[in-house]
Amino acid sequence: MRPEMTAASLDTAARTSAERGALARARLLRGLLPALSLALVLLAIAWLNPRAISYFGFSLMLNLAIPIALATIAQMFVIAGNELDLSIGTFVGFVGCVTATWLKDAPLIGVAILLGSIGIYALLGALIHLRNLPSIVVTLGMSFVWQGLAILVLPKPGGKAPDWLLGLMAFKPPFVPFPIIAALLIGLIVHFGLMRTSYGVILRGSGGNPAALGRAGWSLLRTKIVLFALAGLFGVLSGMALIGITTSADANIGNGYTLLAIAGVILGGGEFVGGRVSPIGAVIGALTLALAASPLLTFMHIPPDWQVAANGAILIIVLAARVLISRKER
Amino acid sequence: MPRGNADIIRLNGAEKHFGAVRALGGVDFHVGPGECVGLVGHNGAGKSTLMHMVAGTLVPDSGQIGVHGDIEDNYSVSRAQQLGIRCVFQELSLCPNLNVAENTRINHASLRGFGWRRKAAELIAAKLDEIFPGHSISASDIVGDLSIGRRQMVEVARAFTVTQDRLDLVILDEPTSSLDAHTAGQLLAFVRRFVAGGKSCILISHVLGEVLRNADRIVVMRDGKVVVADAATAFDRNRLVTAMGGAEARQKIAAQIAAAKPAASPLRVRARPAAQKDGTDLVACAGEIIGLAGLAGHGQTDLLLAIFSGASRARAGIEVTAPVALVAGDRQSDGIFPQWSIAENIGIRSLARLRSGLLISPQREAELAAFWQKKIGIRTPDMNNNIFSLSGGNQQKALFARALGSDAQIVLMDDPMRGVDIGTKLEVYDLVREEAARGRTFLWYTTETEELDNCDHIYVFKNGRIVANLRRDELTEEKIIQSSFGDAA
Amino acid sequence: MTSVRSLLTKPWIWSFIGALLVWLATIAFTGGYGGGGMVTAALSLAVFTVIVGVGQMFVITLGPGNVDLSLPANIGLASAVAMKVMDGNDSMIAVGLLAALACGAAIGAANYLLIWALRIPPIIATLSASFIIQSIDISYGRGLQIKPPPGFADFANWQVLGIPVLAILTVLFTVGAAIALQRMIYGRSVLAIGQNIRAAWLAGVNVGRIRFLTYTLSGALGGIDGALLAGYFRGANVDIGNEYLLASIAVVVIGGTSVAGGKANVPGVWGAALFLVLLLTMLNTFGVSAGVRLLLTGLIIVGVITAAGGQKALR
Amino acid sequence: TSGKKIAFSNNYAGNSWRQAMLDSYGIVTKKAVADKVVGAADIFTTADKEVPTQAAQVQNLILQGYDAIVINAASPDALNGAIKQACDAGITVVSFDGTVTEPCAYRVVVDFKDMGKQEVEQMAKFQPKGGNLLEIRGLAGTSIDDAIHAGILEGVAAHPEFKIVGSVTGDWDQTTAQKAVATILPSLPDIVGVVDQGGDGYGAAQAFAAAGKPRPTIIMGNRQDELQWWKEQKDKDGYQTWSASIAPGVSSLAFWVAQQVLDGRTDIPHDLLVPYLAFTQDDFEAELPKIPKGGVASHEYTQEDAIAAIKANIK
Ligand SMILES: Nc1ncnc2c1ncn2[C@@H]1O[C@H](COP(=O)(O)OP(=O)(O)OP(=O)(O)O)[C@@H](O)[C@H]1O
Ligand SMILES: Nc1ncnc2c1ncn2[C@@H]1O[C@H](COP(=O)(O)OP(=O)(O)OP(=O)(O)O)[C@@H](O)[C@H]1O
Ligand SMILES: [Mg+2]
Ligand SMILES: [Mg+2]
Repeated sequence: MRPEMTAASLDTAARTSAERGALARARLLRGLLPALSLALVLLAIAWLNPRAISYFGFSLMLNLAIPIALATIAQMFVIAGNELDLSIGTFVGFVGCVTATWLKDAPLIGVAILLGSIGIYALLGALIHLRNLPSIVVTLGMSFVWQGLAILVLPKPGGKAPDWLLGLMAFKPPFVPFPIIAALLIGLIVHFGLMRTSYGVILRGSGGNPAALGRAGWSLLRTKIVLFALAGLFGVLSGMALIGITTSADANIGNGYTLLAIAGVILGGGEFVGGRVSPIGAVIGALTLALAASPLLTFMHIPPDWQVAANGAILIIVLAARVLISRKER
Repeated sequence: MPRGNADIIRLNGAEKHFGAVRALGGVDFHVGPGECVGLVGHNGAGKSTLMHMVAGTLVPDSGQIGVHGDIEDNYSVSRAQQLGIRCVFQELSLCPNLNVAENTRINHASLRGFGWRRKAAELIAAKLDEIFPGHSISASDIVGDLSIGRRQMVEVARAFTVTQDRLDLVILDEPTSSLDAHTAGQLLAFVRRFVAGGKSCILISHVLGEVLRNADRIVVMRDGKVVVADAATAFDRNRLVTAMGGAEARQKIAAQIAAAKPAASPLRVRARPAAQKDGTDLVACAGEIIGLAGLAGHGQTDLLLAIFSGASRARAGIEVTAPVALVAGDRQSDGIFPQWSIAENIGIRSLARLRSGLLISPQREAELAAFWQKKIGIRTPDMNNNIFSLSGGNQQKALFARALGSDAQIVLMDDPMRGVDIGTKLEVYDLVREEAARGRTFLWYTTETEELDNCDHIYVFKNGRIVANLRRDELTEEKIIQSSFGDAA
Repeated sequence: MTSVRSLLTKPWIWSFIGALLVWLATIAFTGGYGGGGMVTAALSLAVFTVIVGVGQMFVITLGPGNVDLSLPANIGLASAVAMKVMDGNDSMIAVGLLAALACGAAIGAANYLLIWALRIPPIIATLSASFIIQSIDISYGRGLQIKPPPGFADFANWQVLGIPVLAILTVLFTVGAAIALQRMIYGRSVLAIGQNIRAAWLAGVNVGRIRFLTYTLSGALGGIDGALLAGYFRGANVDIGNEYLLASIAVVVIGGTSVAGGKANVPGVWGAALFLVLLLTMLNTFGVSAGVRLLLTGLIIVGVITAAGGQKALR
Repeated sequence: TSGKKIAFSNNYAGNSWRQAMLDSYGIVTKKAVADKVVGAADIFTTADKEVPTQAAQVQNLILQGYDAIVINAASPDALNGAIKQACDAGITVVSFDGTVTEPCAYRVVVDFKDMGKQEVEQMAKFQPKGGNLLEIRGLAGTSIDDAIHAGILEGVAAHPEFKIVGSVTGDWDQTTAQKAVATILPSLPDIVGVVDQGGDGYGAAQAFAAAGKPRPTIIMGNRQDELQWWKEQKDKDGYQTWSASIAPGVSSLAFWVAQQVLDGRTDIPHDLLVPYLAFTQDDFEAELPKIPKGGVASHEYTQEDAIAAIKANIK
């Protein structure tokens, strides 16, 4: 005796659609937060140094953000699978060293090394899954491996980026600066691949509820391998982009990217567990970090002792601003 | 076996061990076309384990699986899927970070290529409309934002969606445990239509009425074995309970309660829902059992949480005068500590009392666990086993033990009987009344109307507000449904 | 036999096995020469990693995303504070230690304040904080190498029968930490929060207070570590804690603590700290170049963790 | 050049050498600005010796419209992209200490290779019988480390009585050096001398003392604690050694070079060799009181010094 009361349940529907509207608004706002942070930083820069807001200014301020954005995307793939990669920075450095040496002098071998390193990333994913290892330790170990290899490839700084790469990174398209186009492209391509394609759903699902994915017949080994291989791929792109800008390499060049990339993913609205990541957010997060850490700081004329502190303070302010907004939404 | 009217699935002599625990000890089980098989049994009887074999997610230690008359040697999830077998697992199997349509995609390898999002959304929306008319779930909702009841609705609907693979059998493992009476009714009506259309279904539920009314054949399990299997018409409630064992002599539901209650007992809780405009309070005194009723998700849990946090810090509109404990219903997200043993899970609320000196005494912790294992019947060889070695219902019992074993004078229960078997339920009802008689106060939100029989007072909720305040002698199911659906006061 | 087998299932045993193997490999290389001295050196150096490792362990146990990246900066500042307060004066040793402890605890508390009030993920909050602390340190210590009082320096180097006294004290401290973790309400609460913060709240755990205490504890241990390091290395300096950013995390996870939170163990921190120092000893003794040394360090870490394997997931 | 703006790009400020470098620069430029020799001389410091951060910083300085950039670079090659952009924008770039290889920039260079070779030459005076040497190297993968190391190898080749029996990485950091030496000492035969890269001599001395090994001849690196220790040993038993390092005040020299270029001089060679700062048994005690406690020996250059140095380099 369970009465079907359609009229009454319509009433419930009305209630919950208002509720859903609120939820959707909240989610939209949460999604826009990274963009708001970026806008905030840009406003501050425009105010401090109006000259920077120009074609030339953006080209200069943002070109080093491209490798950061690529490394952030790499980290994002790993985080999407509930893992963390502490080796991405030294990996970028290793790729940089290979790019400035083998890729220039013996392109075929260089390409083979880079493909092989993506393969190692894929193998790491498999190892982590099969042996159920904590990715933090494995990648911590790998960070030493990559740095060691980088020093072996390039015992002292030097090397030279291949000309085609130099040409690519120095490309000056009309009207819109190259870094902005590149950032847009990276964000949109990865967004489409991860958020829109049907296998992207599976990849994100493997972070959201791996058990459920397994019960639906998907191979978790495969998702992990794919996620890590993608991380490796974007790590390679990041290293190459970086060397394209700096023109030559240094074994320690990427070390700072590990933390930057994690911070970028989080700033972009990603979370450490649960497969909640956003590619566009991650790119915006990387740009925000790159702008806040350097141009903003340089334009502010802070006494040298406190410049490092200002770096931290800017990070806190940018994130705190997000909190004020998301508080309101509650 | 002739192919014509072959069973959809047949298991012969299925056995499964988890370490020392024998979950299944040689089970024969089959489902024919066009039938709804009811599967009942006490918590830990092995129902879910058996269903994992049928769905291909667990491989039996020994025994044979045949599908559509052919023996399957390499049976797996994807094979089951191809052969038209789907399962709604007891533990929710949706990805909380994905939206409803994307979750649908996970179950259909063929949903890909251009336009898959639209196809998936249409597929699930149509199925939800069909099963739960007026459900108010959109295909673009993120599952993590949905209430547990709505998630269950999505998961059920998803199991019935069809793309290119055939669909012959759907396993429903306690599908109604988080649904209110109205939605559960919609689901069961759909199951009857589904079966009438020549498809098959396995229905697991601890609400025996649901099984009796909807199954064609009922299989009763006990301690890893099938004990009886017969046409549904051959059973009544008594025979089912007897067959399940353990609760034979317990038929005196809610007969004599509240006989001798102290006249003016002290006030324990006074609480007003945040959305309440008319000044109505929920009031609970020492020794009272207060029911919170109404459709799922209409503010009952919110009020319980408000009372819970009101106990440790001042909150407007909430007055709490004694220590509080909470029995979670959504045990995965609100109750269980997955790394811990059963004993540790029980002891966490009572750490201060388990100390000798500065240190927690392992001995006292073990005593507490042993006491409640006996009192509430937690089925396990060792309370030091991990909590996840327990069946779903037994995990829930451990959460009861945590609250009742604590020093709390007020116990908040958030639809706590999800997945608890009938025998245990009756025992817990007695326990609750017994503790109430000793002066404890219970605030009990439930989606199962018959449980309200145990309460002294029932507050009916709608849209986050209290819309009716019924004494037990005024209580009828019609009245609750009427207030749940009627105009908000 | 069964006891050996049950020992092998302990998550921390692998770090000790790793340490032992690395040590054996080293003395095999030197033909047994210097084995004792290596252990002494390893114990003296491991102490500093263990102290911060324990603090980091409690933080990491709070659950995914919880980590204290401000330890290096914290150690640097506290080392300067301790040395400036002691000012080369033996009578001020205790005051200096207290000052370092207070400085570290204040940093920990500030970290939690950022996390709590601004809802910033711990990893970014502590990273940002570390920049600020570094600036404070530079402007306070001016990058100068400030010397410890002789009594304190001797204490940091004091050995009895080849065993550093500091190591003995640290063993006592870690025994205490292990008891706190498993047998005290504080430790149980940390473990509960790490497994499921919402369930912990609903089970009556005072989530806010425990998290605050944990970050403060980690900070305070960083502070003490800074003072001890300055004593042992004969001087405070800004960079003195740099290697503990990775090392504090590494000893925790190599030691068998779960990065997913809710599962921790203290002995593993010792095992992993000894393992890392002996690994450095081995590679220095082999005399390999920096590149090869880094490469082997990484491969051995990955190898040990692979041999130890992960835990089987339930259901 | 009174209207010209000069920026200083620095990538690290956390040790005494860098602090002394910043101090010298600050003293000289403040006066230069007050005397209206230049319009502005601002200092920009990034954290943690990161190449990409410094590259970004240089690019931002371009945007700020400076006329010249004085730079202590994190990498000799990897900043070339940014340096080239600066040159293309018409900005004068003068590098020192961490110099850059981009041809358009000026380099104030210290002959590190010669310094490494001199270490062995000096060692040969103190230990005429020769014997085993321990080498402490700097930050792996950097050009300075590479140059000093090459010099030391050259020296040892010229003095076959010496043999390098152990080599560790000290990262130019006392703590790291002490730790590395402590781990390798137990396995080493007797050591007569330690050759290093500056800043790590004191840590090495501590490690020998802690391991109870006899004190070898340790080449020092001009830090106050190194010279102080040297003095103590000398007072005790006439201990002899030698000390060399690049003077932090070379930053001020780089500043004047930039000023001279902006002043329109076109005859300045792009590579300016300046001597490193060395102390011997006879003159180090005179210098010791002038160094701040915990600091490093330095020397500020004047405009005349710079003009003289330029002249010396014009062949
Ligand atoms: N992964 C596992 N590890 C150890 N024991 C397990 C595991 N899964 C199930 N068991 C045990 O197997 C037995 C059967 O469990 P199962 O989940 O099948 O019971 P159930 O009949 O579904 O009970 P409920 O009605 O409570 O859901 C129980 O004793 C349970 O403790
Ligand atoms: N109203 C709520 N609903 C759900 N979860 C909550 C709520 N309040 C707190 N929590 C959970 O508890 C965590 C800690 O919250 P909070 O700091 O307020 O707890 P607390 O300080 O222990 O509380 P109290 O001060 O009352 O003891 C939150 O991150 C959240 O997961
Ligand atoms: Mg079950
Ligand atoms: Mg129910």
